[in-house]
Amino acid sequence: MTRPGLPDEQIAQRIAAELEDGWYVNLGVGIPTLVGNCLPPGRDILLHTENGMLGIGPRPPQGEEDIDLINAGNQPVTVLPGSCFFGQADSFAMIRGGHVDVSVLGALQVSERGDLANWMIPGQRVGRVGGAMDIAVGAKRLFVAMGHTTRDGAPKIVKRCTYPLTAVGAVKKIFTNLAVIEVGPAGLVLLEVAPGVTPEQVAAATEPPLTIAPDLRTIPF
Amino acid sequence: MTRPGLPDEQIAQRIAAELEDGWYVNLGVGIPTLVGNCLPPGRDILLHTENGMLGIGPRPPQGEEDIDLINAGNQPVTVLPGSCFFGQADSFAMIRGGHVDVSVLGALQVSERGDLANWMIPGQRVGRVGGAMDIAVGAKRLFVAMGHTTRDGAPKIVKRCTYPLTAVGAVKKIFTNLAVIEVGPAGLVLLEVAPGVTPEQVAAATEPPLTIAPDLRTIPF
Amino acid sequence: MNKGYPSSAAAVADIPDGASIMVGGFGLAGLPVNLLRALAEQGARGLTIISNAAGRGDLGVGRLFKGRQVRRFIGCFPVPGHSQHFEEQFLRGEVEYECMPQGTFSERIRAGGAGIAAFYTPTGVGTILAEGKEQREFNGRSYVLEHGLTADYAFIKGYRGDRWGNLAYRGTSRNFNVMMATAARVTIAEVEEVVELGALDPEAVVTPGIFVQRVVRGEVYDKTWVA
Amino acid sequence: MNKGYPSSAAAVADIPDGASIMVGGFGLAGLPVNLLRALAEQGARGLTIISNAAGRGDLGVGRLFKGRQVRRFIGCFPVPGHSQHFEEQFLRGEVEYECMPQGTFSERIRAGGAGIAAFYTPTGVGTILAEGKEQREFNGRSYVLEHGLTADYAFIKGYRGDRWGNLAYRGTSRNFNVMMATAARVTIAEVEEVVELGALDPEAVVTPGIFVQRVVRGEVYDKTWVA
Repeated sequence: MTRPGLPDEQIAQRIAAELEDGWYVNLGVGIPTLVGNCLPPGRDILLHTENGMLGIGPRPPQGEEDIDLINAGNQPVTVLPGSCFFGQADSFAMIRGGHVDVSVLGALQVSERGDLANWMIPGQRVGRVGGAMDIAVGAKRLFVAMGHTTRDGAPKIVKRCTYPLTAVGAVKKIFTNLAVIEVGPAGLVLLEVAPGVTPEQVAAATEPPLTIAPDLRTIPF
Repeated sequence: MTRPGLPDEQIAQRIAAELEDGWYVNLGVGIPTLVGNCLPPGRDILLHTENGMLGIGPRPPQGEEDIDLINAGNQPVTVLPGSCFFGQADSFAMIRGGHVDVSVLGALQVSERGDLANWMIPGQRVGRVGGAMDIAVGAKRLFVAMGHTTRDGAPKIVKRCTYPLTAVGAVKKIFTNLAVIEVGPAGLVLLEVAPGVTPEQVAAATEPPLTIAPDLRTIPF
Repeated sequence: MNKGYPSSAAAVADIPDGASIMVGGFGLAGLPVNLLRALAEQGARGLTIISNAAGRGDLGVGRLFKGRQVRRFIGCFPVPGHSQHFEEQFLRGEVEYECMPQGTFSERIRAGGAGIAAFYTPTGVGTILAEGKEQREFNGRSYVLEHGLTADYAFIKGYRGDRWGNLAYRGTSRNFNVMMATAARVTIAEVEEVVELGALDPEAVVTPGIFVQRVVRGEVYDKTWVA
Repeated sequence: MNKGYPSSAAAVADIPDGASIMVGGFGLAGLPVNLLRALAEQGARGLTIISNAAGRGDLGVGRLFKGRQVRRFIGCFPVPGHSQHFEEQFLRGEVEYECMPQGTFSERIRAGGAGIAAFYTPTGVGTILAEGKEQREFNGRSYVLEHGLTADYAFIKGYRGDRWGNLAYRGTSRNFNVMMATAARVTIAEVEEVVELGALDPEAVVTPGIFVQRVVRGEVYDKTWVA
C-alpha cells in the first residue's frame, strides 16, 4: 500500500519553509537530512552538524568527496564562505547551551506531551544513542519529521511512549506525511493537513485526541 | 638593614635551575616572573600564562610592545616559534587539569603542611584573587618564591597561616633568600642554604621546626 | 542574515537599566573599549558587570563605575590602586562585589554557555571563597560546587569578524571573550575589521557566529603601549 | 624537547595489557588509523576502549575487537550492521559496554582533562541512560550528575603537528580528538605531516602541545571516499 499524503521530500520541504533567516539548524538522519536540500532561497540558514561544523554546504559531486568533511550522518559535505569548524565538546556546548534555533529529528514515537523516543527499540540490546538525547533537550525548538504511522499502520503519535525515551517533553512540532501537529500545553493541536487528507483521517491515525486549530489549513506548496 | 642571603635575581636563578627540559611552567608576579629571565640554556622550557598563551617569549624592546601580547602580570611578551594562543577557560583547563608541570608563586605565608596564603591581608576588604587559587591547586608541583621573612623579620614560614588561605597543602618547595625547603609528609626539610647562611640562621627565621636533610648543601651558583 | 550594526552606540542602544553584562578583556587585550564608551554615553544604570577586572582609572569598566552605572560587580581582580572608582563605591557600600577565582569564573561562564547547570572544582577548597558552598569528595579529593553563569549581554572584542558573527582574535586577546560570547542572551562583538564572508580562515575562527548576535566595527583603537 | 617518535609501532610499544585508551575520530575523519593498526600488531589485551563508535568492520577500533583485545567499551554509537565484531562479543557477554549520550561523552572527557570532577547536565533526564544516577533540580529544571572521564592513553589524529606537540586539524576531523588530547596521561598524536616549530599559525593551533606527549607521522593514509 502506498503511504497516503506527502512523500518524504515534501515533508522536508514543509519543514524547510518553517526555517527563518538567520536560524542555526541541526538535522538528524532520514527525512530531516532532506530538509537541507530544499532550504528556501534568500534566507541565510546555517546548518550545524554535531561532529563539528557550522554552515555545512551541499554534498560535493561524486569524486570530490573529502573524508575530512562529513556530517554526523557520515555523508560528505562542502565548505561555504562563512563556515567554521570546532571540536565535539564545543559542538555540544552549542546544542546543550540552547544556541541552535531548531533541531529536526526522526522519531519512532512521540507522546502527546512531547516525549520523544527515537534511539532504541524495546528489547534491543546494543544501545546506540549518538547525539540524539543532547540535541532533543538542547535545541531551542525540536521538530520531529516522520511517517505518521508505522508501516503496519500503528500510530507513532501516542499517549505514552512504549519505546525507550530520548527526552521528556521536548518536541514542539511534528511534521508527517499526513499533518503538521503542534505539541501544546493542553495537548496536541492539528495545524495543517496534507492535500487530500481530512482531519478525521489524521485523528484516526493518531492515538491521543487532537484539537483542531481554528485556522486549520492545507499544507501549501 | 640589607636582606641577608640571596637577592631576588638569585632566588629566581636557583628556581630556574630546577626546571627540566620539556616542562610547562607558570610564573606568578614578583620573584617568580624573574625566573623567566634566567632559564637554563639548552632546555626547552615553555612558559604558560593564564591569560591564554603557551611558549611566551621575552619582553620586546621598548617601542615594540603590542597590547595584544601580554602576560598575566600585564607585561608585554613576544611570540616564539611554537607558541600558541587560547581562551581563558582552556587556559585554566590546562592548569586545573594538572597539565602544568610547575607553578611558581609568591607568598605572604606558607605553613609547615604546605598551606599557601598569598592573595589577601587580614582585614583587607577588597579581595583580588586572580588565578592564584586555581594555579595553586592545579599545578603538578607548586613552588613558592619569597623573602624568608617579612621586612620586620617575622617568619613567613609558619605553623599555621594566619592570613586567608589560597590553597591547602599545595606547596612542594619553598625558595627564599636564605634557603631551599621542601614540604615533606613529616614536615619541613631544609635542603639547601644560601652561601654564608647557616642552618641555625634559617631555623631562627622559620616558625615550625626544620629537619636538616642528610645531604644539606649550599645553593650552588 | 546580517548581524552588522552601524555603530557602537546603535549596538548598545537597547540595553535597559538593571541589565547584566559580561565584559571581556584582560589588560587592554580584547577589551571592548568602544562598546564600553558607548554604554557610558547611553547611561543605563543599576547594571551587573561580570568582568575579570574592575577597570583601570576611567579605562575599561572603570568608566561605568565612574558614571555610577553599576550596582553589582562579579569578578576576580580589581587592580590595586587602579580600580579606584569601583573600590570607593564598594567600600561605601554602593556596589556589591562577588569575588571568585579566575579559573572558576572562566569555567562558570563556559558552563553557563554550554548548558551545564553546575560543576565540582577543586579550586578554593579550604579558603574563605568556598565558605557556605557545597563541598563533596570524589576519589578522596574535595571539590566545591559552582554554578553556571549567564548574562543578558556580553561585550566582547575580536580582531576580525564577518557579518555572520564569526570572529578571529589576535594574540592574547581571546581571554574571557571566548567564553563570554557563549553565555549571554545577546552577544555584541566589536572588531577592528569587518571582513567578507569567507575571508576568515575556517580553521582559525575561534568564536563561531552562532554565539554572536551583533557585530560592529569599533570606532577608535588606541594601541599605544601604556606601562 | 622532542616529542617525535619514529613510527606508530614505537609510539604504542609500551602500552600494557589492561590499559584504558581514548580513540578519536568520527567516521574516517580524525581517526588515528596508524596507531590503531600498530596497537593491533602490538597485541595488548584486556583494553578499555573509549571511543564514539565501535569500528566499521575491521576499520578503526573494529580491528581491536576482531583481535579480542578489548574487555570494555565506553561509547555512544556502534554503527548498526558495521560494528559486528563488537556486537558479537558484547552479545556473547565477552565485552562490557557503557553507552552514553554523545554530548555527555564529550563533556565527561573535557571535564576529565580540565580537572572538573563532575557536572550536572540536562541530557538524559527521564531516560534509561539516567537510571541510577543522581538527579538534581537547578532553577526548576532537572539535571543528571555525570563524572569526568580520563584514560591512560589517548590516540588522536591531527593534520599537521610540530615536535612540541602543537596540532592543527582539517575540516571535521577535530571531533573527539580535541578533548581526548586533554584527558589522558599519555596522549599520542599521529599527524599527516610533521612541520618545523613555528610553521603552524599560532592562531590556528587547536591542540596546544602541553596536552600531547608523543607525535608520530602516520605511515599510511588512504583518503579514498568509501560510501
